Amino acid sequence: MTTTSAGPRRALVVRSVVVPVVLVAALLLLGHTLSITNVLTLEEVLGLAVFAAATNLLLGYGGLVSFGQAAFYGSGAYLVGLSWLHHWMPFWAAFVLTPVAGGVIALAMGAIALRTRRLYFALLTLAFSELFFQLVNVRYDFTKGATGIFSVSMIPASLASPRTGYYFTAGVACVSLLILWKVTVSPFGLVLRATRENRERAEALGVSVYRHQLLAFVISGAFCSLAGALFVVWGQSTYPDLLNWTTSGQPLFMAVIGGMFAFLGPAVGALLYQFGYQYVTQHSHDWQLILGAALLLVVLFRPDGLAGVVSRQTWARLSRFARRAGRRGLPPEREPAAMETPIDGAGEAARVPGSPTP
Amino acid sequence: MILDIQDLHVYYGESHVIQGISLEMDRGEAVALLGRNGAGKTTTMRAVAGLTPCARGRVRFDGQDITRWPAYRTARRGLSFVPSGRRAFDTLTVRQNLDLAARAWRFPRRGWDVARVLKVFPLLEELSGRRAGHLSGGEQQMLKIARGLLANPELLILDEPTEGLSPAVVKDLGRWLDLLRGEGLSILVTEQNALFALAHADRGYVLEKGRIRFASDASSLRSSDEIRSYLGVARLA
Amino acid sequence: MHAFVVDLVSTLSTAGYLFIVSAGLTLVFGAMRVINLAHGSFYMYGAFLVTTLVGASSGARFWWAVPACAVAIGAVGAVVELGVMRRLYRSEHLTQLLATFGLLLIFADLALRLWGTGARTVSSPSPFQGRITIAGATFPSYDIAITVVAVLVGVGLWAMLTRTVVGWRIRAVVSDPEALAATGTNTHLLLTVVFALGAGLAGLAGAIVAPQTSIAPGIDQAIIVSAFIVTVIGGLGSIAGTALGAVLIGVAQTLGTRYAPNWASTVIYVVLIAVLAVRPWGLLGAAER
Amino acid sequence: MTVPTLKPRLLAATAVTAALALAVTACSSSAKSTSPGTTSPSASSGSPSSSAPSSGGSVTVGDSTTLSGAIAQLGQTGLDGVKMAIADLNAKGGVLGKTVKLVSADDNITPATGATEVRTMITQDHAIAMFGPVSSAVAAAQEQVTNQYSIPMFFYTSNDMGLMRGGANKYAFQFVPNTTMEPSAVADYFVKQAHGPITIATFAPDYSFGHDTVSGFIAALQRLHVNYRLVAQEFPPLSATNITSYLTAIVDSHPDYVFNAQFGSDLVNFTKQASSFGLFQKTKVIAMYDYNVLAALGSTTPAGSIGFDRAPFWAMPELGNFPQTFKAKYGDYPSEWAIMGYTAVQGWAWAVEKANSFSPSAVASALAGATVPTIRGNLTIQACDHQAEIPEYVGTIAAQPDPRYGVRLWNQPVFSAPFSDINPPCGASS
Repeated sequence: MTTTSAGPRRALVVRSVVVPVVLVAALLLLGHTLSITNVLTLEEVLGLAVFAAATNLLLGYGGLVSFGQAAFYGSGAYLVGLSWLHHWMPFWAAFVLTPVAGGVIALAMGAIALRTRRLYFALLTLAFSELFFQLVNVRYDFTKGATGIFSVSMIPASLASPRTGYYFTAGVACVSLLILWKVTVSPFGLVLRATRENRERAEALGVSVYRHQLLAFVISGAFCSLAGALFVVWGQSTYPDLLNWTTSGQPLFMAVIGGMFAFLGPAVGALLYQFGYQYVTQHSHDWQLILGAALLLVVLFRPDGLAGVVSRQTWARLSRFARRAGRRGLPPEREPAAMETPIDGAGEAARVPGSPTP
Repeated sequence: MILDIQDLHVYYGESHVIQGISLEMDRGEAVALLGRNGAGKTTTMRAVAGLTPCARGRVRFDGQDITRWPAYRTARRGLSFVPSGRRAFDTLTVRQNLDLAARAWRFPRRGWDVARVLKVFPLLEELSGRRAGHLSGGEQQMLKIARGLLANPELLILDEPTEGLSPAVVKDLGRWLDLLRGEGLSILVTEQNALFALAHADRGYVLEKGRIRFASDASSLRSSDEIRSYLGVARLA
Repeated sequence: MHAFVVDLVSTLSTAGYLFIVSAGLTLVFGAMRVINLAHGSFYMYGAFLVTTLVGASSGARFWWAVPACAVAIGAVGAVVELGVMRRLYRSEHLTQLLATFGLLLIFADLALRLWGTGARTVSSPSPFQGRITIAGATFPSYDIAITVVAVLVGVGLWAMLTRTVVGWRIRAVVSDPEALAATGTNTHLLLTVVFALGAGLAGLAGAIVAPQTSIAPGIDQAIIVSAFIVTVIGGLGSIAGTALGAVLIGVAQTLGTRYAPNWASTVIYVVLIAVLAVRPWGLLGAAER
Repeated sequence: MTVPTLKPRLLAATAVTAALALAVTACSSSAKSTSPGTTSPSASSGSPSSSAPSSGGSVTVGDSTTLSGAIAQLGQTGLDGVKMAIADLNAKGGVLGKTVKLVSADDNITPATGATEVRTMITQDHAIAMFGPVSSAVAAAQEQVTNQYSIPMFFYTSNDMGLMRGGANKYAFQFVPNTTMEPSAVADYFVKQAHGPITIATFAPDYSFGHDTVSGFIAALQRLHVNYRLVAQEFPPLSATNITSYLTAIVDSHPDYVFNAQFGSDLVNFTKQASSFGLFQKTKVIAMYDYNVLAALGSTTPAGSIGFDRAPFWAMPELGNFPQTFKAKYGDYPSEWAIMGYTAVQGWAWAVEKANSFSPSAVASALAGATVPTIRGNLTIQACDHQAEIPEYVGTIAAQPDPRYGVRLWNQPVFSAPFSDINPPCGASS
């Protein structure tokens, strides 16, 4: 393989300049032209987009299915909420602290959870977030229990105005997405991807998979926590449901719907999921039937998500580029380069009836 | 003719792995399928056994078109595929592995039952209570072949049987193969170890990038310098 | 002595209840590596169906209604396997999880149409309507029925997996489905049977537990989390592990309620985290490659 | 591999994203008339509320409540009550000559969902009044929204004191006895039944409603100088299916009475399991044994235990043939939630007529302190906290099915605690 790196480099320019500029312009335009209701929904979507993209750092890039992302999301929201309730600190201080808190929680949680693999990892992270969920529920005097904390004065008056809140959220979301994207294309991100594609080989080359995964977990936790704080900006409330397993499932759905192998896939998924969910719940009492059927159809017929349609080949190209640029001498992938299964390595896939053993 | 493959094509996703392979073998023959790693040997055999779908082409077994048959049907029909690697049912005991295979289907009786298999492989008798996951590579290979025989096949397909085995066990393996040939069983072996395969086969095919590069009888393949250098076996000889 | 008997009986009946519910889940996971969120739906349908079959009548009808529920829900499971799960064996766990979540939503909605929003009940069958007193502790005699059924289910599954060819095949399909197909086993049919069996066990669980509880929408989601905790603690795919997990959670819940009532609901998660931190594959689970 | 194909693909991906965003948002915004550029919701809310009455002879009200999951029955029957009230209004020519339309949605017991639904109903469907949800968390989130848009909000199921305690919320009204009133009423009835020193255990779902109701009950016992001793207090999780260990703790403490703040399916579950433990032989349970729970329990209903209910139709002769009409329409007798939902709609409609305007502000002003004629008689809405002065009903469960309804209900006479007895002085928070 002796292709010049000019191609990928130009691709990088496209990705790091053109895409963000187009997106920011679109967001500004939308914030200006949309009705208040839709601005507010878009604000919610942007928070969820950060949540989903941060989760996808683990899912799509690290091959780690964490079912405990709600622990960070909810912690971020509760940090802001409890700061207000108990007069710990002003909103801005709490807001800035949320990623730190999320990172610290992720460090503790990841240190234990990353000792396990695949499904057990998913279930152990789930157990952690359910523990948080129960703790918030039973400490009624401290957290207001299952009712949650609701007050418009939880956030500064300036942010309570929908458009200001939207622009603020859009700004935070764009910066967060940019940072997350930088992480994914950094040497760290490339090694992370290598650990997803072949853990054993990465380990054989002296990469500490555990440390890389832990760092990814911490980064993901920090941004999920920030997304939780953005939820408070949107909803002026925090309640235990934000820590429940269904909340952990949301960013995973979004990533799958939008496509976990494209950086912006989860964000697109957040947009589609949230608008779809709202539309369906508002227009039909049978929303469960409709949503369930839609989910099933996506999973059966578009398993790599909607963004996958556009970007699967792009992804393959980027992977090849990543291999050349980042792995410095890792042996070439065996053909065929089948879509990797994020939870299972290829080894597990091979044990499923009728699947290829390359 | 026991096996007749015509213009077989197989894809993995978008990559065209097998690009038109034709292969014929007669009843009672032992045929070796050779080639480097990734040449498509295993894929061809998997496609024949029904484990991988064929995109195009036709596979006939004993005059019957089995191209689209699922693996269990080809197995019941008498085509026994012994996969490569450590593929015993590791949570079951050796005996359970054998009983499972013996009772999987009411196979036409062609003379193989557990007692006879244990007579051929007496070591398995000793190991019968052991969990298959705890067996050595050679023992697992023996177990897999025994399992394959219990399907009472007319054609036994062995995928990379020598992979990971010590030279002593490889020698045993050769003995078993000759024994089975003596029984009149048709055997198709894929191998990277060309010398081993050709030593126990009547004919051989050499695959390269999903196509058949050479086909000839075993002795002439063995002696051909071109083949030897192509397969990189000169050093071994 | 009295307190001990009370705790023991409470632990046993809780464990029995949890085991029956979780057995099918772990069986399905063991054979097909699928985490089935719709397992709770099968449980709920079993419970609703038994209320329909038994109705207001008391007692005797229950005993033929229970197997009928198990068979009916097993059939539903077979349809689900053929229609949905079969297409997903090559997908990753997350995709399967999403599919079963979609099924859970669909089943929940259909249940609202079929059985309405209200709570339903069914009375205990005739020989188990009363109470039993041991060492001064009184407890429902139906607890005995639950415990007996739990033991029967456990022993039955264990015997099937270790003593029958079908059981060996189910274990073999875990190790190597292709090699199993190469021995002439119809693995597709086998997986349909296993999934139907898992669903049937969930339906049986719902039916057998029904006299002890109220049956209302939402029990599908309420049960699934407990069932997961139990199976994960024991090690996914291990019947004995599930039994152990059920007992452990029974103990944790009983002692938690007695000594730290405010924290009882958190105790089980602490147990789960502690177990997985020490044994990442559950107590009796096989280490995954 | 080559750049020229890569670039358009990426741009295409971006464009698809942006286009999707625009399309989806444009799609869902097509129905609205609010002018873009308004910066605060309260500024925009004036227009829908004042413009709506003039649009085609109808006005819209909304009800976002729980229609799926464990508490769906409360939400569904309540919604049926609201629907029937609206149908009855329209049958009589509507309100101020306008037909009333109802938009409803399932909140999925999620505050964010409930809040978004209410916002959409207000801004897109131009709902000019909202009727409340089941869960207090959803209620709190929805109240924030209706408050922002200055739209009257009527709670008829969720009865959290916290909703009203904030005070000064001009637009929130409560047509259900709150978490102080309810246990006070029970204590008033209970004090007449219980003689001598008694032991009590409490059993309640582990969240604010459960804790508030239990502490309200204990506070009322102290106020009434009951000679009691607390022997056990259990707070199982809401919707817990397996409560064996909590239950054995209660059974083991041998209380004379168990005060239980569970409701709906949880209470059915408790009663089934408790009776199989023989709890009802020596212990009386005090709980929200309303019509739906009693109907679900059937023959296992514990006779002699004490039930409380916010609106038991069989003990409210003032309802006339409303229960029968309701049953004819919705298949079953009205739950307490249905009656309260019906009443809440009547309250709103009365205030509109009184104010001769649909304006939320005028409606809210007209209602505060007013006395409203409803199917359950005249109800006064307290000016200070907008609590409807409705009584709470308490009774002892009968041993025989009621001949009229075929369900074991309460013995006559049913005790009805007057509002004045059970409500703390206005403005006092508990």
